[in-house]
Amino acid sequence: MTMGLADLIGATLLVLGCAFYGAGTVGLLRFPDVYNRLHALTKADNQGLLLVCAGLAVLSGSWGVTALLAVIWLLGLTAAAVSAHLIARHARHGPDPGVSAEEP
Amino acid sequence: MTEVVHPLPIVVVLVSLLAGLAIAALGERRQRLRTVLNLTAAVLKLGLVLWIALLVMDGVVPVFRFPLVPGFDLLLRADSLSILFASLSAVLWLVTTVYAIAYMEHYDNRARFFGFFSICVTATMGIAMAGNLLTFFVFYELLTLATWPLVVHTGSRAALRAGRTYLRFTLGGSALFLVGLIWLYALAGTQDFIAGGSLGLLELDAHASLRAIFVLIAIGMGVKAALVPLHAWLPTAMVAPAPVSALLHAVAVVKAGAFGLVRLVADVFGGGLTAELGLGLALAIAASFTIVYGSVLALGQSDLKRRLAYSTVSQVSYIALGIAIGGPIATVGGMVHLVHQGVMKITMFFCAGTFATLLGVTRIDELDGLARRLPWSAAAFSVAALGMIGLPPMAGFVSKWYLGAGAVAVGQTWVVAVLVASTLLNAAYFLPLVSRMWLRPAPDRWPGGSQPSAWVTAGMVVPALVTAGLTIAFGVLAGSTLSPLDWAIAIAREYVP
Amino acid sequence: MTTEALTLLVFAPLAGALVMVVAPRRAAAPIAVLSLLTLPPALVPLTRAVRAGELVQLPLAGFAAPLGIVWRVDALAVTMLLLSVAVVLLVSLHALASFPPERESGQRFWPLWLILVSSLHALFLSADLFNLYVTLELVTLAGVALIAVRGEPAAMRAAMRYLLLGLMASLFYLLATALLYGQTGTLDLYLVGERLEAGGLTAIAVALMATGLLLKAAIVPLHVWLPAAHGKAPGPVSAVLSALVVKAALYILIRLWFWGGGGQAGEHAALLLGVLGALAILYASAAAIAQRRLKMLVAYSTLAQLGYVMLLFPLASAGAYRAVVFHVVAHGIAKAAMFLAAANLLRALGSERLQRLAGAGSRHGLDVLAFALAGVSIMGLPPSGGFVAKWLLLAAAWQERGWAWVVVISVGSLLAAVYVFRVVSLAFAQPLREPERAASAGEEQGRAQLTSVAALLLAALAIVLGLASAPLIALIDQGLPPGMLR
Amino acid sequence: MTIGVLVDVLLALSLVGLSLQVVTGRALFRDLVLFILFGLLIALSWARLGAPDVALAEAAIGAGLTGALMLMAYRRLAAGGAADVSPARRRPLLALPVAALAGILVAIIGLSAQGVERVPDAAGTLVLQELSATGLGNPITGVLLVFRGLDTMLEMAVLLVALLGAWAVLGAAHPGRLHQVDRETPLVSALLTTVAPVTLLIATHLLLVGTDAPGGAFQAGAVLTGCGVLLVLTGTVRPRAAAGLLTKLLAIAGLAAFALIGVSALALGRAPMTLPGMWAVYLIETAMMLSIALTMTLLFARSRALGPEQR
Amino acid sequence: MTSTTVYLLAASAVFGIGVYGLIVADHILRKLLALNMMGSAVFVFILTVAGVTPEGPDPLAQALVLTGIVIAVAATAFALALMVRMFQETGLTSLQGHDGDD
Repeated sequence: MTMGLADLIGATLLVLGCAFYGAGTVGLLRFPDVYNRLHALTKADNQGLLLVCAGLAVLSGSWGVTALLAVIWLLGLTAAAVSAHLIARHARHGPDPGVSAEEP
Repeated sequence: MTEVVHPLPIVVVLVSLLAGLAIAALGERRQRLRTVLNLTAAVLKLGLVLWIALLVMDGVVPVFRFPLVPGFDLLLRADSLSILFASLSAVLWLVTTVYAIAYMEHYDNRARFFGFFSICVTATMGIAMAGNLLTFFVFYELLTLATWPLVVHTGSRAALRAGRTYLRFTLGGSALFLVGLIWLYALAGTQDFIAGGSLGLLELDAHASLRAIFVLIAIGMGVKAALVPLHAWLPTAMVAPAPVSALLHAVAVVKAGAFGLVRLVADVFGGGLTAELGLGLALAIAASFTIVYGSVLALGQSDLKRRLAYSTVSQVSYIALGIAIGGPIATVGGMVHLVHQGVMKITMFFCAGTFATLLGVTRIDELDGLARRLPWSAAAFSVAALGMIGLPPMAGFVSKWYLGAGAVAVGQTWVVAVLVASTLLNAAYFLPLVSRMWLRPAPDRWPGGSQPSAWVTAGMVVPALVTAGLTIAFGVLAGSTLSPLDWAIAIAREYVP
Repeated sequence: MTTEALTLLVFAPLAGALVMVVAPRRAAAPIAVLSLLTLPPALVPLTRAVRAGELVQLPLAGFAAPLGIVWRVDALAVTMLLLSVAVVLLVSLHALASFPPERESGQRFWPLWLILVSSLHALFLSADLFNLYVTLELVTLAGVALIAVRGEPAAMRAAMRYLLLGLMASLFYLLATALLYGQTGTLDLYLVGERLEAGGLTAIAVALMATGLLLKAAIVPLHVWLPAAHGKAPGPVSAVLSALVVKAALYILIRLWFWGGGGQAGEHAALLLGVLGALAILYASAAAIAQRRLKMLVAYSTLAQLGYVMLLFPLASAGAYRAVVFHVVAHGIAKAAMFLAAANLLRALGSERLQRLAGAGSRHGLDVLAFALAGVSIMGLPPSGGFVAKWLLLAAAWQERGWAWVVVISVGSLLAAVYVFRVVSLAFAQPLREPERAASAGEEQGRAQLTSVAALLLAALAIVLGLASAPLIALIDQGLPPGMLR
Repeated sequence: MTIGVLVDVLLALSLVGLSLQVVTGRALFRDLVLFILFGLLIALSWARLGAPDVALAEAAIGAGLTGALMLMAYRRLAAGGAADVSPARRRPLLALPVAALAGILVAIIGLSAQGVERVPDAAGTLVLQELSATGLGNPITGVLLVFRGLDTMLEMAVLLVALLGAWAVLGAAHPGRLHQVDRETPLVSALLTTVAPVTLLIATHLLLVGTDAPGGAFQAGAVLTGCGVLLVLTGTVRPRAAAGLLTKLLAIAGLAAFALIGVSALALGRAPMTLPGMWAVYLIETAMMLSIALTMTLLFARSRALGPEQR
Repeated sequence: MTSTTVYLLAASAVFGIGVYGLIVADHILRKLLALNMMGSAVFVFILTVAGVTPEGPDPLAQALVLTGIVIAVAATAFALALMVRMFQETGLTSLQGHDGDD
């Protein structure tokens, strides 16, 4: 099981990333209300995503893949941020104002 | 008898079919045009049939073949036997058309009536000229389809019930007929009619299946020939207008069944094979039973048309009896009765229709003194009634005579007893009618009836007189050439050399 | 020449549909008529080639069987195409009146209708298992859309049930296709037939595919969706559904069974299919008699008539094959006529309850006549196409000593007579005294006339088929399944 | 039992567990979410089975698109007051044995099918050998566009029929204002400005790379639909009552392009459905991508057409 | 116990569960869920049964699955549109209403 230095770093990064995902999930299950859960999810999972992308980038060893992974990370961030924000607004202000049910 | 491929048979069949379709398409309004079309078609058909008769007389058999199903062609073959039935149908169709135009004056849906009326005759022509059992079956079913609308024409509840019973019997019979046909086809392959029986040539040993086939097909024919257990539809179909019961029960339906039996025995199985299988005797017994049973039931009827219906049930079985006994003389008797009974029975139905329309007379006890009011119709009715009983000058006597002589010649003496018994029964249920009409005083007021114009009355009385005249002519001029008897003898000579 | 004909058959209606979606409304009617009128000339070279005994093959995109999809036209395919073109043209005549192309209802109806026609032709031409799946799926989806095209609640519920069961059936079919591909390495029906050996796996694959196809063809235990779907659909749609779409599934089953090696599933499987057919004939005919609504009665009649096709499997003789294919054609034409006539009567009388039919004979003579003539063929009485089919089937059953089948066929046609005459006798009965609806405006009158003429033409064709049966039988005999001697 | 197989077993078990949850669930919305999760896991299993193309398609279409459509349909039902009744157990007795039978049957078939050794000249291997003739690198795109072009064309016809059917069933009901996401926050417009162009970029990338590597018209179309759904949900585009010419042209673009090129092959004397060159492949792929995207977006928005938001 | 067998067994189980769901579910949306899951199961089945070529799973099978997925989503989309309209017209989301006698 000879593991080069890069493989070693990559593997540790992956494991760390998964640990953060684990933490996020535990937070989701344990926290009492919506806001805490959102908090846990966005924070932990995004951090986990970063570590996993970094690990993969190291393992792949090619700049092309790293660039792609960076794009994936950015998109992941935006998606997580916006959806968390909208869920929070929804939780605070109730159903979306100004939206009428579709007339049959 | 040289067979010649000739378009004439199909033309004869198509004439009335096209006329029927044209009449139906004309719709209710153009009444005059419809009458013209009706009559020209009837006259044209009579001319064509006579033309074929001439051809057949000098030995030419026009044939029209048409591939229908692999291994079985639609074959129209006008041999002498088919001319006998075709000429009867053509003549009586013309007469009935005249009668119907007058009779149907106040009925509605006449376009539809006359449309199916012509298609009905098309089917009869097809049956007459069918060259093999499949063609016979095709037109036989077309006859059912064409006559059903006529039976339910009025659309009343009783008419529909009559239609339903009619269908139950005919379609049931046709299912058995088809199975028998398939079995015969599987056993003996394609079978065109051959005088003297096509099966005889094949020396088939499967007697059991041959018997079963005969029974199946005979049931199919028997339904329309009103053999006893299968006759129940006939009396109920009396609900139909008079021309329908006249055409159906004198010419088209009932005769088709009887004609089918003749074809089955004479042209498919052949006299010899039928006797050998013991089927001839069985059919004879069934026919005799029908003759007697029909007459007994006729006695009990109080309604005039129902009595005539039961009389038809018994009379038609004479034809079956003639062919079942076998032997030349009896065959002649059977075949000639086909024509004679047609002419006589149609006269009686015409008169019954006239009595009902003009005077509202439908029951037998209302017939008293009718002769004073409608002398001509009463006379025609009486002539036909006496003919049915079998008194000498009329045609009835000729056919009964030949039947009796044929039975004696073949040694089936018990048949003579049946004939005598039936004659007595005929007298028992017909003579009171005649005596009521002529001898009893007329009631002061007739039960009803409308006072139609002179034309309409003439249109109803004259056809009855014509057919009554024929009844006498066929009896008196039996010996001359061109009479039905002479024609029947010529046919018999072909079948039993 | 045949390549252009094949392309025209599938792509002309498809092009018509596409152009009609984008074209302005005024141009809709000419496009529809034009794209349909190209179909008959396309069939002429194909029929001539097949009659000359030649097997027309067209590897699409130039790639031969195991790799690409091959269009193959033998006698069976040409017969189905002839039936399809005949029924589609005449039913389209009715559709021109009931769904005028320039109106909103026509705009919705016609593109779907033309795609349905195109996909049916693609189905009859194809001999590739997965391509058959795609075409069958397209036919089903177009059919469902057409059932619900008028948006009536009952029709939509029937369409939904048909869609759900259709999708499930396709999945069973796909499972079987996967298995056959796994075993034989090819999707081409003929190659599968050659490479497939009898075995447990083959039997199961055939069973799965048969289940899917029987569900799509609504053979009795799996027929739940058909009566409502065909009964509630608009006139022309139910006509094509009963005449062609339901037959497409059975066509594939016959192809699989006789060409694709399905027959190796064994005698018992064939017998089971036959018994299902007999069950269909008896049960559905009885159910049809009990119906109180006209179009439901006709729909159940379809179920019954499909049963006859299933008798081919236990009999499996040249005679039985000829009889069943002829029956498919005869029933297709007669049933289309019957549904059109029923639709006309329904529109004219305002309600499809049978009692309202009383006395319809006098006022709606044409439609009653069309219904009656079609009924004659459904009952199998001469001189109709139905009779010739019944004769051939009885003769074949007798040849194979299948006494039970003979009884079933006879009883089936008697039951058919009961429900046909039940309707026709109502039309002859005296009308119930209730006000006749005001005669509609001239233009509507013209349309109503056209619909009745369309129904009558189809009915007349069913009768003529009975007389002119010889050429069609000769054509069918040209392409008997392999290993089935004359 | 290598790690890989262990992962597969875990994945397979979760698949079965999830589908059980979906079928026996009480609340419909919860089952919908689980179904989307099931779709994602299926995409994962495709990846594990070594079929990247299918994994992409499953993720984009199977899980994403179907999930979105179902959620929107659920929303329309809920808006209409459909009671979120738990599934009434009508015929559990009959269904259980049938389901068990179906499952076991399929398992037996599958396992026994494994036993059958692969036929040497199976069509699949032929595809690889003949691939060079098509000038395409990705065998799957080769099969879809060249070897079995008819399937793909008819598949586009299925899509068109779905759209036409939905339009027919849409009826005259005026498409009301859609359920839109709350627009007050700047974040949504920020999302729009970043994500919309990126999806366009990714879609074109997938389309072009499809000829030689995993990707292709379907995956690109699905990603584009994602962008369409985003525009619909944020209200940037509003449903229109009548479909304009452009909408109709785009709706039939995929099918029309393939059919036209397929038939024009006849003029060149070749068999129909022969693609004359690489330009034809790209033209058809783009047309199909646009058709899929527009059709799916219209089906999602349940309207005849979509137009820019009028102030 | 190669990985394809694992997925094959999972697919079979999901197929069975799908059939159960389709029959038992009353709500049309639930039936569609079950149908889609059955579809995915069948697609997995197609790929696993089709066997493997040196360069990975059989490309033809993958193409079939791709086509199948797109058809499944088209059919589902249309079914959803039909369901919503049916709901708007009749307020029903199930097929159980007795048809034919209304």
